[in-house]
Amino acid sequence: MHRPMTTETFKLGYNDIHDDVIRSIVKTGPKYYIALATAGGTTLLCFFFPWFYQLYYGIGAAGMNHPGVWGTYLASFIFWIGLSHSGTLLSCVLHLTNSSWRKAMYRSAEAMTLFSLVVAATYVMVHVGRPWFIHWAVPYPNQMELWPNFRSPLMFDVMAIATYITGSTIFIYMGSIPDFAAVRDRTSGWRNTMYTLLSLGWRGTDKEWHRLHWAYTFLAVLIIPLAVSVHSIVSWDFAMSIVPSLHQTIFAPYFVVGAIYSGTAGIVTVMFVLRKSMGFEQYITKLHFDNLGKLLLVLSLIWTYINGVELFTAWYSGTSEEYEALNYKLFGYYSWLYWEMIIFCAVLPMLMFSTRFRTSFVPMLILSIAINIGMYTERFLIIATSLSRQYLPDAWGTYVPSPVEISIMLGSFALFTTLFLVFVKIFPSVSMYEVKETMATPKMEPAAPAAGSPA
Amino acid sequence: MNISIVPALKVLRPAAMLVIVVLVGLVLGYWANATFVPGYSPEQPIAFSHKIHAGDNEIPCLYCHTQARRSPSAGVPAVSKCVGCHLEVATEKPQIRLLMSYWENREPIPWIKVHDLPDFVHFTHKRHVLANIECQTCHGPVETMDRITVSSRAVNGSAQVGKPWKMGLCLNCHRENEVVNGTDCWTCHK
Amino acid sequence: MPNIDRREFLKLVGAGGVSVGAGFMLREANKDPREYLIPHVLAPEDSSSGLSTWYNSVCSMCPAGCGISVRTYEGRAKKIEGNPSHPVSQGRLCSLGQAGLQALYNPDRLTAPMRRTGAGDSASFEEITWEQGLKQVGDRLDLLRAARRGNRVAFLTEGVRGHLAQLFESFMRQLGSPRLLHYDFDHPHTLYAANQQFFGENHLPYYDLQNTRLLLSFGADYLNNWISPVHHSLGFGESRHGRPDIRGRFVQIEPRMSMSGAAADEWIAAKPGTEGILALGLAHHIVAEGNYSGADRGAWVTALADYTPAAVAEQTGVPPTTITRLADSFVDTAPSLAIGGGAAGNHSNGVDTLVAVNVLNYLVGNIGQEGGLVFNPAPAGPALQQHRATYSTMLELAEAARQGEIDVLIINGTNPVFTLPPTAEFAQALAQIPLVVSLSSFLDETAALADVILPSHTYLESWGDDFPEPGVGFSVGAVSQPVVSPLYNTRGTGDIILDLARRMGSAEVMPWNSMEEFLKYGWRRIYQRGDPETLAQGFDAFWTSVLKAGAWGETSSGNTAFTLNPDVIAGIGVAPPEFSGSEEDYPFILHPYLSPNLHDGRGANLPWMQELPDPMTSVVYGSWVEINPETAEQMGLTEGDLVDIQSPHGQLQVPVYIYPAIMPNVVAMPIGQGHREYGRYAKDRGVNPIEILSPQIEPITGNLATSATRVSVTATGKRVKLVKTGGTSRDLGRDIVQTTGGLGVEVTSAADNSIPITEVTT
Amino acid sequence: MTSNVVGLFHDPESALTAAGQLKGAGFESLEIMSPVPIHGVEEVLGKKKSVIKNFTFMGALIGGISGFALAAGTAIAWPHPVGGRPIITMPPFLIITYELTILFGILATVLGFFISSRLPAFRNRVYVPESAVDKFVVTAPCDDAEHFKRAEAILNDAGAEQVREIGGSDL
Amino acid sequence: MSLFSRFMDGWRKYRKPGYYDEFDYHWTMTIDLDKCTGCEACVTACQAENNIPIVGEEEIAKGREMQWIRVERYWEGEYPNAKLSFIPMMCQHCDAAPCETVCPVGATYHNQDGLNTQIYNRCIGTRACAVYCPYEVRYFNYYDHEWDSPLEQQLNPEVTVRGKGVMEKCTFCIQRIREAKDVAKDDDRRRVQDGDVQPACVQSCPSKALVFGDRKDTESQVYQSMNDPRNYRVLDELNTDSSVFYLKKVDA
Repeated sequence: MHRPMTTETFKLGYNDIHDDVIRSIVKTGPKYYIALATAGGTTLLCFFFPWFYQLYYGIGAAGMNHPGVWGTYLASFIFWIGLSHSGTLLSCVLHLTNSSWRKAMYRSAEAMTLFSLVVAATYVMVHVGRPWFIHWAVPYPNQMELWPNFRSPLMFDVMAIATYITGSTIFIYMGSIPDFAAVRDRTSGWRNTMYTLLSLGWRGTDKEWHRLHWAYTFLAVLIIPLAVSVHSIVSWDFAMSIVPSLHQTIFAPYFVVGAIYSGTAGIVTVMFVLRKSMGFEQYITKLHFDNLGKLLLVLSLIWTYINGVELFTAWYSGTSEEYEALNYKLFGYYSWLYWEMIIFCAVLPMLMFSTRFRTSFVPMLILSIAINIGMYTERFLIIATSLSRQYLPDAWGTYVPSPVEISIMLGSFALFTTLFLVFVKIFPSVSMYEVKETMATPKMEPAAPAAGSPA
Repeated sequence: MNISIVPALKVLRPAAMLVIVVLVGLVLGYWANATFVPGYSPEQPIAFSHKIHAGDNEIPCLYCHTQARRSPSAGVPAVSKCVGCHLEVATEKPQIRLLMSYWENREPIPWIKVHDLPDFVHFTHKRHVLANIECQTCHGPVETMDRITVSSRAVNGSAQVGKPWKMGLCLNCHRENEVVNGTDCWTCHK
Repeated sequence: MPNIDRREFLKLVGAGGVSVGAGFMLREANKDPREYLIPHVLAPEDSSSGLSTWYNSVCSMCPAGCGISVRTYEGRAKKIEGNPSHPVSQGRLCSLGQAGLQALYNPDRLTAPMRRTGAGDSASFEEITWEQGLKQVGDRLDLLRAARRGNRVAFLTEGVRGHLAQLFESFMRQLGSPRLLHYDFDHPHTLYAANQQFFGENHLPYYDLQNTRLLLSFGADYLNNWISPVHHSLGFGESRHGRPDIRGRFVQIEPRMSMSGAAADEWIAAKPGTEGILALGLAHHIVAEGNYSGADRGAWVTALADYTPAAVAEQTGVPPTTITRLADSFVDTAPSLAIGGGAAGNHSNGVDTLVAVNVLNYLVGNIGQEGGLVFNPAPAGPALQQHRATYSTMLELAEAARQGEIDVLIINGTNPVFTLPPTAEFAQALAQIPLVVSLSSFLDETAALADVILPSHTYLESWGDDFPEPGVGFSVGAVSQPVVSPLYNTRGTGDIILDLARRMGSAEVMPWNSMEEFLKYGWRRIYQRGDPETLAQGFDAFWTSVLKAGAWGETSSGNTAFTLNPDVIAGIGVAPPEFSGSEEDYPFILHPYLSPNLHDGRGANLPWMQELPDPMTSVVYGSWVEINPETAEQMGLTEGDLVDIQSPHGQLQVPVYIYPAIMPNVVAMPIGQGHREYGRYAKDRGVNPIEILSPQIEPITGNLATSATRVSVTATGKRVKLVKTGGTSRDLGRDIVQTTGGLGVEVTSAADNSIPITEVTT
Repeated sequence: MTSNVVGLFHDPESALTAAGQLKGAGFESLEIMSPVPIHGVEEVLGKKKSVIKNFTFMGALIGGISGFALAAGTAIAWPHPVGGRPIITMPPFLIITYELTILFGILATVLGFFISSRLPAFRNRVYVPESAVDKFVVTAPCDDAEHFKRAEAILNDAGAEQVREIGGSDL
Repeated sequence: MSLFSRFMDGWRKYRKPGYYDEFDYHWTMTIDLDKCTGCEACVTACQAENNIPIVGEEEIAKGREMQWIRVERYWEGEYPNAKLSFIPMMCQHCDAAPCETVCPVGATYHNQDGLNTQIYNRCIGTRACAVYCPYEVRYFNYYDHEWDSPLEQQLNPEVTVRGKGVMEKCTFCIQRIREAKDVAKDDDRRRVQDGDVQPACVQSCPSKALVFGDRKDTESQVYQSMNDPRNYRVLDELNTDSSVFYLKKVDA
């Protein structure tokens, strides 16, 4: 399909969108079930089974050790939190700036946020030694009269992520109400019941649209600073320690940029898959890839810059602690991962200077996956290299992930996929009403719809 | 055409009611067990009655639980201590005969622990006894019990039979009496 | 209220009922599991629930004889600490001593008497009763004794002191057998011989580290396992910072830095086996400089004429300036002390070397001085040095066994199959003996070859006593009492021997029913040495007080007026060491040393000791070979490379550890691992360097010169991960261990300090 | 009994025109149902004011106060000194405050949305399913048949594709 | 109202740092590096006293050793001038401890004896404290440790056996301090006197390199020792304000 890349030239009617989107929900082929079964089975086998083994045996099932008490679980946690910064944050920013190209993709981007957060929150449970007492990190009145320690960066995390999950859920739900109403009218049986309840009796009156618009805008205003705070706080889990190469002021912006970077790359991946699998070629176009590509490129440059600054300050400090940590990062046990990260996240994205690259679907998919591999590596290295080279050389050590950890890491992708597969069958994965908004409104003369938006 | 969510709610009603009934049932069952099943009050190998000994005969607690004054653990009297009296007293009662059979076989009596604190708690009887805290403050009206039932001290200071000790209850007493370092975790947790 | 039809209502009622039940059961399942309060039948006298009871006893984990206090709680031993009133340990205790608990509670202890069935590889042990076991052994002994062939019985024991030793001797005398051997791998035979030769004393003097200001240690790892490490550590600490404005200085001379070398202010690498030559070099300088003015100066000048600094430097590899500096400060810094032992005493010239060390003490007048070397009085208890078995004695025993001269061998505690090199063929000799009886508590390599095992108590369950050797300058003794009731169906060694004595018809001569009884009998003599006040209180009071205090001592002193036998002087001299194997084929000298944690291997079955990082390398659970960094670089070896260590008598494969403080032509290996038996923690772990030692003998004592083997090192190309707890043992300028030039400390002149120990030729 | 007149339009302009005319004709409580928000409704049906921003503001305010109270209050309830810091440590507590400000702001916004848009609908309301797809619908309650006729005429004039009568809603 | 007034009371009281002056005791240890021989008797003493598990060879190979007190070794120079220094390293009981702030559930905090506590039963195992600790003296229970029977009979009843998922570290032998306070109370003494209590490591140290006591008691041995001109604190530049003072090695 080669369409010129402007929104105005959608040659589709409202009906077509309706049909396409609702078909994607209601009509379910065997391919979907195979995919769901595969993802679900993999989740069970690679995520829950090793996790339950770990619950039974102890964190020792993972590879963590004495200096390296944190490992891939936390790296995955940051990764998923980072991935979550794609959707809602991007969606909010684009909503407030009225970017119309956002509209075809934001629903799935927000879903990505939500499910990334769910996976990240699950990782908290996987990470801690005694998840059965995790509720102690939640403030609630109890007979012990004990409360969490709100001075801990980890508590900031608990509060921020709880808020973020709540906010993202509400945001994606609010945006979907009109679409639920649309689906409601086309379905029957249990689906009708479900969508009736989900749409809350939405009718699309002028008043409802008005209220929705304002509520949505306020939410967007609230969520942008929230999202920035969430990843800053995640960075503070590290930066508030005094571990050489973790104790850095630049960490908060570094993490936020990294999060948006990997999140945007994640969107590209998801867009590609949705486009292919759900038949959304008309809605997700080269325009989207082009715009996302530009964004990715900018983020890549900022990320590279911050990385360079980090290296420079460590080198310039001249202290043995910082210097050894730097040396270890660049040339130590994990150095091949470091250089892999640099190639994937700083060098390869330079290809996006080319418009042709940005508008090619498959190369963009490959690059987006490479960027996320690189970004995962980045999170892993932040933890592994820093903890391996701390203040007392005689306590230095190396951490190597165990099969259980790697399995859980892979399984978390399956978990995410499973959740996403369920999502596409419940939520209209393209926002119908917003896509309709971008299209030419029907004109007085039914037979001759003209180009241009309504006055 | 009219629309509202009521029909959908109606469709869901049976399911919703089932969920509600199950949840209420679970809570009710849990609560009923906690409230009406008398607290942990197991049948002991010998039906030793604190009511007869401490209540009717007014034997002081520390006569048998001699350790309480000088050791973290109050201690259970050795079988020889029981026999010391019961060679003379009430020798014909069946429970005393049971006691004597333990004694003659030189076997200890496997008493079942009723007041049991977790292993991570350091509780010392000695300090509490020396602070002149009545045994009943923590163990309830033992002198009225034929069979020992777990009990604790409620927040209002009264004995609550059937409810085991909880950290909050210890803490409450420590706060009320302004115990030195009484709210330091390491005072009680080891 | 909406209508509910009957069916739905019933459904709801059913669901409600089930969930109430589920909730009820949930609460039920959440209740704590039942626990029991098991009272005593009879209230015990000396323990009360919830309170600890401490018992004083004596440590038997090594021959130092430290007094210990054991904390017991409800009948179980919980912790071993040093006994503060015991003059040897003074409340302190080393790791191995503290790990004695794990000997008591070792999961691999022998729990009942056993008899071997089958032969060869299919051999296994079956459990028997004590009566069966004792009868089998007792009958045989009775038969031999009746036939006046008691000399066909041999008794091999670890070095024991006190009344147990006396009991063994009486027992063997009843049999009429001279074959009573006290064998310990690490017994310092050469030190005894050297002291006998120089001082005419047959027991060791007291080395007063506490008051010394300069200690020269020739190879003796006094802080780790030389004679009495805990006591030496106490002295070391006191000497360093126990006196106002005086800080003791410590110099260590050895080819591979030991723990004592690390603690010392100066570590000097002399070529292996030349420590005695170095000592005589120092002596030469002292005499030559006129710092010795005794009447026999002339004789010394003659005797030491060959040991000029230049000549000594040539032989030892120590620069002449260092020699003269050391000699001068040894004279100037009185009181000073020179000690020798360890590897220095385990060369072909061991006795001469240690005599040479004594010469130093003699020349500067350290003998009998505070801060020097003080003679001990004769031990108050039985002292039976004459039964100390050297390597040669063991060879004789093995030979006798092969000749069929031994019918019964009783083995107590010692593990010669592990601690003798295979060239001694001791295991094969055991196979020739019709009845080998082991009294071991563990199935070690030797016990595994026994025909009957009569497992003895561990020292925490049995009666005994000890008179530390060397003493602390006055008479000390202590009684070892059981602190817990026996865990298993085992018996005290003394009780077993007494029982066997009865069975062979010696009840009249050895009438005691138990070791406790025998001990009391023996201690009655010590009681009679007491002052009138003690005597007035009676023996029982005395006995109780000894048990309570955990130590007994009296103000006595050894020989104070020492005069040197002039004949000795002429015999002074140290020959160059002899090594087995040619330098071409075997370019390295093997320096085996006792593992700081496992001692001679006896600690290998204690998990704490296995898991305790080696102090110098932090390696746990294994063996390694230490190689100089430069040598390793030349050979292309890094840590973890597996190398073959080949001696003329064997070969071992072991990973490399790059050790910064070892001479380039020396490789060092710890002794202690490489057990083939001895329980789950010890078995099949690491290698035993004793296995490749050449049978090189120190001629005067007949002891094995353990440091006299040459080896070659070849890389195998294989690598293993050396399991260790440490990371990078370099400070990297982070100033973690900070040093200061000295505070209240006498610093030798700057010029002295600046002299580097220049290249050591190899 | 009231009924509602419902006119279905193909395009928003016609619908808006019809709504304007109905309003001019004295019809009240007009509603325009559309598949997308349409521009220009306010010019026709009058300015809308939403109370959501008040909810958001109050929610954020309450969230901020309760966030700080939670952090400081629990610290005072059982003071546990950590790291040599004061028991009431401003910087971290302000972060908690910040997060709870946003959380409560979000929740209050949703509440405000529900209240101001009168959702969820617990009573029957007039609805035309086509409006969710591609039709623009104008509805007005009619008291009687005459009313309805008038409205029908106006709607038809404005170009309604279809005019329906829908039974009165409960509201 | 009372809740509010309680809040205001606390508000007035707790806004400033510096609660050190209010410590009942201020337990302190000094370690004379010039006396330390590296013999590791302290390590075994600690293992025995505090029920520290045996983890086994495989676990140590994975880097999961358990030693509340460990002896670190630092080489200096090359052969033949190589020198080796030992430094015992355990929880420094910092008065400004980085580990305390990070625990989300308050399982580690500073008590009024100047001790850095670790409440095992409150720990949820985030391991953040171990990351934040610059001395790396916090050890995590990666699984439930088992003692080969009958080794479990040796376990100290006064110390909890830590289960999986729990962080643990040196407590300055809190059980001994608790007992000493108990004894002091019995004797009608109001305070624990110098020498009444020694942690297992101090008790066992053969060269008496370790000294322990109450810093508030200016007569105490530890007070004298920590004011020795040789005193320094490891990583003092991090401002952890630790309670373990080292005495410099003398290079003479």
